[in-house]
Amino acid sequence: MDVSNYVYLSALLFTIGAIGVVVRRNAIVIFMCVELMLNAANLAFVTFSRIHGNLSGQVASFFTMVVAACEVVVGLAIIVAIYRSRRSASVDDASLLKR
Amino acid sequence: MLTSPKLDYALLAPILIILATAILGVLVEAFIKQALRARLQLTISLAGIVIAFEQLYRVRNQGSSMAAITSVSIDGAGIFLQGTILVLAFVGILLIADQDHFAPQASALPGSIEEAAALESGRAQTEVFPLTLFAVSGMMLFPVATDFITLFVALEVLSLPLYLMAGLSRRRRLLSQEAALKYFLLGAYSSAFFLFGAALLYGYSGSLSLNGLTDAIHGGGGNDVFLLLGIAFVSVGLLFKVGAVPFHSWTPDVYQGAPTPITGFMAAATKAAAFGATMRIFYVGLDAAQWSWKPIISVIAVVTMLFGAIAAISQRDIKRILAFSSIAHAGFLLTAVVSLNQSGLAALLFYSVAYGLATLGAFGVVTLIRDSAGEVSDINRWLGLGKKSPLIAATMSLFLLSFAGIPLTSGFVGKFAIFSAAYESGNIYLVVVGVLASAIAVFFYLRIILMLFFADASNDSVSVVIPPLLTRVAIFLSAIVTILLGLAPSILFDVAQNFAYFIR
Amino acid sequence: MSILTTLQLLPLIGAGLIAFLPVSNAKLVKQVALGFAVLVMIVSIFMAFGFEKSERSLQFSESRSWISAFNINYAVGIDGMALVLILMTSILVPIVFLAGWNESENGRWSVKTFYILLLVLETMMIGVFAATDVFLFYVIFEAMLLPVYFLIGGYGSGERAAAAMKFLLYSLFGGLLMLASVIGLYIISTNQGGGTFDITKLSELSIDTATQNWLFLGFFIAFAIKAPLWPFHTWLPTAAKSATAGTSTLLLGVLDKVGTYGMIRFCMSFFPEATKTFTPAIITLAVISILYGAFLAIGQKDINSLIAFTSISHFGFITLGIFALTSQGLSGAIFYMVNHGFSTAALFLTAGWMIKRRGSSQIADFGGLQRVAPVLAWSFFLAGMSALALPGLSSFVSEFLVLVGSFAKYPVAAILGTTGIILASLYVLLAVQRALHGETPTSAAGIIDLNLREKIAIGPVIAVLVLLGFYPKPALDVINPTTQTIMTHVGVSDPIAKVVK
Amino acid sequence: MTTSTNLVYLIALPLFSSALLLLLGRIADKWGHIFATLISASVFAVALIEFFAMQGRDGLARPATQKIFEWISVGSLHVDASLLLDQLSICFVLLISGVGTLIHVYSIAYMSHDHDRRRFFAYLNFFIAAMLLLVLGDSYLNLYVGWEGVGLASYLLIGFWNQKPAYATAAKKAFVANRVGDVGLSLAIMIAFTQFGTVTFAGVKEGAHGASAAALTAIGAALLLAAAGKSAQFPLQSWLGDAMAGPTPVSALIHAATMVTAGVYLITRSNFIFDASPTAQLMVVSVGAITLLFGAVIGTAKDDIKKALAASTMSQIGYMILATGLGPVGYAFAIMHLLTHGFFKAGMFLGAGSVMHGMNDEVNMRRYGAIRKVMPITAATFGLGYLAILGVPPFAGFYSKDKIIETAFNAGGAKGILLGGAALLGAAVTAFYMTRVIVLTFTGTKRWDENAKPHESPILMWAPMAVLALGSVTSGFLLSSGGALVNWLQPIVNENHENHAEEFLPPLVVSLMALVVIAIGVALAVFKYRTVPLVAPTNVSVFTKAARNDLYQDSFNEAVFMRPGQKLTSGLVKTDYKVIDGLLRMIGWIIQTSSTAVRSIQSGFVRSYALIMVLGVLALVVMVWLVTL
Repeated sequence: MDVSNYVYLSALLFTIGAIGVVVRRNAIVIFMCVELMLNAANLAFVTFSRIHGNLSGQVASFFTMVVAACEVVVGLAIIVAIYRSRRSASVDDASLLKR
Repeated sequence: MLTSPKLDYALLAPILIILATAILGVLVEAFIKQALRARLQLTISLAGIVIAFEQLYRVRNQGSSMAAITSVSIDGAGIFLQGTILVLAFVGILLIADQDHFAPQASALPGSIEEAAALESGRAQTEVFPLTLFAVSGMMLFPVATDFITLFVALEVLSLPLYLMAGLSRRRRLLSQEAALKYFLLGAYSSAFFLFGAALLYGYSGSLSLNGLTDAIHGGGGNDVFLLLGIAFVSVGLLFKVGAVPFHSWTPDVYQGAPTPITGFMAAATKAAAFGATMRIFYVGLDAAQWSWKPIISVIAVVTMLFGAIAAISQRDIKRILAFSSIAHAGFLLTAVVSLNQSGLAALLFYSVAYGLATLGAFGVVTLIRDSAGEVSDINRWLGLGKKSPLIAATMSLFLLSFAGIPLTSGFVGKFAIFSAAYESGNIYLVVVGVLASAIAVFFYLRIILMLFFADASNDSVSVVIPPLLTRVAIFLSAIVTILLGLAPSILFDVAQNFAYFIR
Repeated sequence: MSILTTLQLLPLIGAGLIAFLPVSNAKLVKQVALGFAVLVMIVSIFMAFGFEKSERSLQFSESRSWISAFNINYAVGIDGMALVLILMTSILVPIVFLAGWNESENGRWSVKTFYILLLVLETMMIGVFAATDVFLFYVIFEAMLLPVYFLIGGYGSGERAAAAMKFLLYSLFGGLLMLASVIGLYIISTNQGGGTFDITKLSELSIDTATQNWLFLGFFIAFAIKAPLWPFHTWLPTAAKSATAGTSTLLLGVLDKVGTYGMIRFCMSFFPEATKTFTPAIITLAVISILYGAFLAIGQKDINSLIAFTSISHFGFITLGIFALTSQGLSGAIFYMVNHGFSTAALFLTAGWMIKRRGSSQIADFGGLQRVAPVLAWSFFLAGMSALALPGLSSFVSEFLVLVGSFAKYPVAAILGTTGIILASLYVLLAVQRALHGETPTSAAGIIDLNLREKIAIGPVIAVLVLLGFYPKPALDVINPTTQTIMTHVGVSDPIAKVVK
Repeated sequence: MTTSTNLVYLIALPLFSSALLLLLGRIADKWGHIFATLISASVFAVALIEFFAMQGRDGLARPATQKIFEWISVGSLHVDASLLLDQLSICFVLLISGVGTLIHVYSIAYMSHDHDRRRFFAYLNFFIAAMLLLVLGDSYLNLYVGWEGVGLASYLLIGFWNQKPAYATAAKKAFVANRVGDVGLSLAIMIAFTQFGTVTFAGVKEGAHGASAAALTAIGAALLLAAAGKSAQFPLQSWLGDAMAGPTPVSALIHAATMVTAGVYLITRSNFIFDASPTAQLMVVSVGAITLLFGAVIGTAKDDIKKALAASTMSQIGYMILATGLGPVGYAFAIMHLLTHGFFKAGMFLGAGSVMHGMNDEVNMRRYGAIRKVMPITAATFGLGYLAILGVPPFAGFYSKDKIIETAFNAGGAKGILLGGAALLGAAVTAFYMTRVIVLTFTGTKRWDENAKPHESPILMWAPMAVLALGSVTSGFLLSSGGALVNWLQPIVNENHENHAEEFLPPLVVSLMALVVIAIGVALAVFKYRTVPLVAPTNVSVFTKAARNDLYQDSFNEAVFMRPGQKLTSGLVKTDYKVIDGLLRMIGWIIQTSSTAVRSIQSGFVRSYALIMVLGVLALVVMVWLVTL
């Protein structure tokens, strides 16, 4: 199979993630969409690593996973905190700061 | 035979010291008893910063060297920016030291019994100090990182603590949490773009390092689509951090919602770090492809300058005004980026110090103006403060004048340096737009001064609290530097010029 | 250390000293301020005696590195033009102090602040004329707006905050345009072997035509706003209406001169070609200013805005003289700047006393003042005569020189400008008639005449107007070499009389 | 050319005495008038000394100069404060200081009841100084200083009683009208400097030979405008009547004898310009002819004695201007008429003042009548002036006015007939209106109020009148016997000894014609004013109405200049606020509005922020794509 298809796939995943962030209301889902985008990047890294025949891309994907994990920690902490005080995980409810 | 990688610990030491101090802070938080914590945390943090700065000073002449197997390049600009970040962090921590701004227990439900109890018993948590230091370490790494992995990691290390810190405000908890949420979601979103862009650039060049990227561009042969999309996506991440239009939307909301000392620290230090990284990526990594990104960044610079200046005019909240002002300043700094010359770099270095300190000072003043419910950031209620406390009003005016770029303040010299760099590079239209944007911006800065001094005090309880010693020191330092750099900019500018170089 | 630096330091030292005086002792503050102002005046007169008028180059020069990265220096030095303007400044400041002895007392802030602001302003006013480094000039040019801003906003009357804001925004806008040009000049000098801000070196650059035009405009618009020239004038009447008499005097008498000074010092020296290109347009603006200012002055009901509009008309004359580019026009314009300073001082100070006594600035609220307060009335009348350039007063000499100088090259402009003297007689005499003549309304009957302090303040102003009217030679002798230098630099010479004897 | 060291005193003495009196204030109230009068007398003495000294010199050595100091020196423009006393200026100096001293004396009594007498004398001395500078300046610029100086003096003196709004307005009107003329003088100076590179009389004279006709005509026209302003000539005549608001001695000195004749001096002084430009001369004679009739016509309808005399002054100066336009032969006659007029008109004004003094400041002649009985000396001196102005031989006017009429006829062709005819007609109308004044004031039946107690004026007042009357009687004869004045002035105004070759009519015939028309005028007036109603009749012809309204000169000025000017002013005031300032406010509004618009983008919804970012990314991608094209 042509390796470039993986690139297309990663682009597709990334796009889905990017659109998801815009269209979904639930903070957790939005956050998962972001994770999807990160994973799309990972896929791209790995694919390119394969194309170029060096390992940098694969290393990068490991780093990304670790960072994504950290992000989860921080993100969930924030989302949970706001859920506790608002009893809602909808990002549209948190819109006091404006104009 | 495998050899261990040569890491050059001496060069990395400033970052490592900050990281170590941060970890020490976590330990302190865990093991030291409540009553001592705040004071100890503060001492440790400041000491860490001082030691890091001392180490940085020691290696200042060892610029032009790569560390950590070429992942980090300690060159002039890098050292200068690290120094800048340390100084800003130092002043920022002086502001943060006033624990009155922070929720005693950030995890507690706003308005809950636990919160009240924590407040009453003085069992306040002081995690803000280690968080700050983690962020500082990320900020220090960001502008010296030379490959995309390091860049991404640094970006996240600097961002994640900030997301949390934005939610720590003691008063108006909901707003603070909302700010944290917005900052986090959008920040993560932009990091994803950055990462995907990095992946595309890797796809283009087959190397994660900036040097490899340059070589690939010079060599040609790669897929230009990857290059161009990569540039665009990486830019998104960077432009988000610096707060450039159209990736600025988070700025006013987060600035407003976050605890004021954090806003000050974030506005000052993040800008320095992010612009440092931006400069490095564009100068070192993408210089050869400047035909592709220069026009785009120029357009963004123009839009950002004008947008920031115009949008600020109808704002009534001082923190939002300063947020839009920071957007306009991001536009000015982008002008320095597209100059693509050494003067531009020197100007940027100088500007980040001047602007950073003035910003910290300004937010420091904002923390002092309060009523019974906490800070008053609605400037309509600032009317006539000049009568009540002339000194504070005058100091605030000084910072505002510096933002406005009035001569004899540091802001003017910075602006002058940036505009001359832009002019030198032939981007005269950027100078003209910059000048026009400054003219518009002057209006809202002056209006605040006008409200402070020329309007009669409205009959309400707004007053200036007597500043805690450290806040006073922070504001005083910022003010002194703002004036000093206005009167005798050479003391810093010569340094900035000497340090204004990147190595490849 | 150059005497020029001393001159700039003295008011600063004064301001510093006042900062340590007790707020409650207003009298002491005023005395110290006046003392320093007088000292500055004496030193500047002393300097004038040491000035070598035959020497064409800059005198009392001093240069110290300031911002080495950009080769920016603290560089000062004066030629004849700068000398007369500095003299004017240093003489006017103590007079303003004396004349407005009590005007600081109803302000938003203390008397102390008032005098600190004024002394700082004096330092800058001297510095702006002494600077021979464009960057230094620019810095002072912009920074000196702030004391005025606070003086208007803090001690003025009426819509003072709005007036101060309008003044500052307008001026800053012009200043920013100039900043772009200043930077442009610097970069060009960098490209031509060594970046510099030195006026002399910058005037030797060779700049291509298009660039010259743009840079010229940047400078010129800034100066046209400052001066102010139609249609950039609308800030002036508002400011003059709100500011105290002393502030207005310094604002119109000295600060606005920086505009016309800059046109000569910078626009002409740096961009001789562009100067020639834009001359017709500028002459047109100047003539419009002359007539427009005069007409609007006729239509004013407020005495301060009337004076402001007369000044717009006069700045039209000055600009006309400058851009006529003849030795008479240029010398006349420079001399005009000095005379206008004193003349406006006389107008604003006397008007200020009238307003303070009557509690209104509407001309209609006065009447028959000549019967009630003859000395005050006479002072105002003479000031008015100076405004309409009555021969025997110094403004006549300069107005005549401007007109005769511009006629040779721009006869239509000169003729139109000459009709301005009719309008001048109207605006002055209408005000004189309404305020000084006629029956004294009961409300104005209680106006008391000038006291000794006020007489001492206005005396020297009128004396200068009369003396320089009869014997302008000392001033002209100093000004003429500057004029010649500039004309040589721009590359123009006087038109030769058609009939040679 | 002789250098003198005394000339400066002529100006310095009155100038400093004036300044002294003004500065000292009330301290000088007691002796100020005496001091001022003595100064004036001493100026006259200096003038006499200089006059005799000049007579003692011959030919080219007669003019004397004195350089006081270097005044203005810029580029090629050099103007010294220097004075020139030549045959022409000495006439004026003597007239000014002589009549001036007499009027000082008169005023001591006339103003004795005025609280501000000292100030009045200070102004008078200031006037003397300025007027002397006007005639003594050796360049147009020096002249200009005096020119505006007398304007200021005139303004101050007309408005001496400026607490009356009408008087203050009259003063202002005079100054503004004069300024219109001053524009002319300024222009003349500018053209002269551009053309000749100098503004001294000598320099301009030298240059005039080689100058283009256009330039000379332009200078001439500009000078004429100046003269018209100062000398109340058409079309700038309207201020003179109102100027009668000033105290009567002022009217006599400034608005009859001296200042208003400055225009004649200016044109005579600039003879080298006008002689070289026939077009300019034509303008001059036209203005003169029109004004002499204009003034005369107005004079016929005025009931205010001073205004009647003012109209007469205007008309008589019209004669002088006419004469100056007639070429080299005319100047001397113009000056002669100027001098004789100075005597008889000043005398008559002082007479009028004397009448007013006795009549509680009543000026309406319809309320006079038969005053000769109570004020015989006044009546006598006034009568002598009357005879002089009519031109009855051998009184002064006969010698001067007849010569002008004669020269006008000699101008040749249709021009000569027109001008001569106008001058002749003017003489007839003059006779009519002057007779009217005499009849209404001094003869007929008394019509004054019971509470007015007319009485003869004190000696301080009548003595000057007597002296002037003596002048009215003798000056004409003295000045013309043996062509005294003509010869005296010849080196200045008629270097080439030009004379009209052919005489249109023999002098005798002209004189007879003049006498005939004068007789007709007198007879008409005597007939018409047998009875005088107390209130002016209203059912009069349009011509009378027009004359009463000064031939609608004020209405014209109001309609053409004043009201449009006021409209323009108020229009501009509005424009300034609405358009120019409005434009700025609009910029502010635009920024403010766009700022508000931008605010709405900041909706507070994190997803919309994300959407903006996505759009931004798309924009970036599009731009990248565009860049690569």
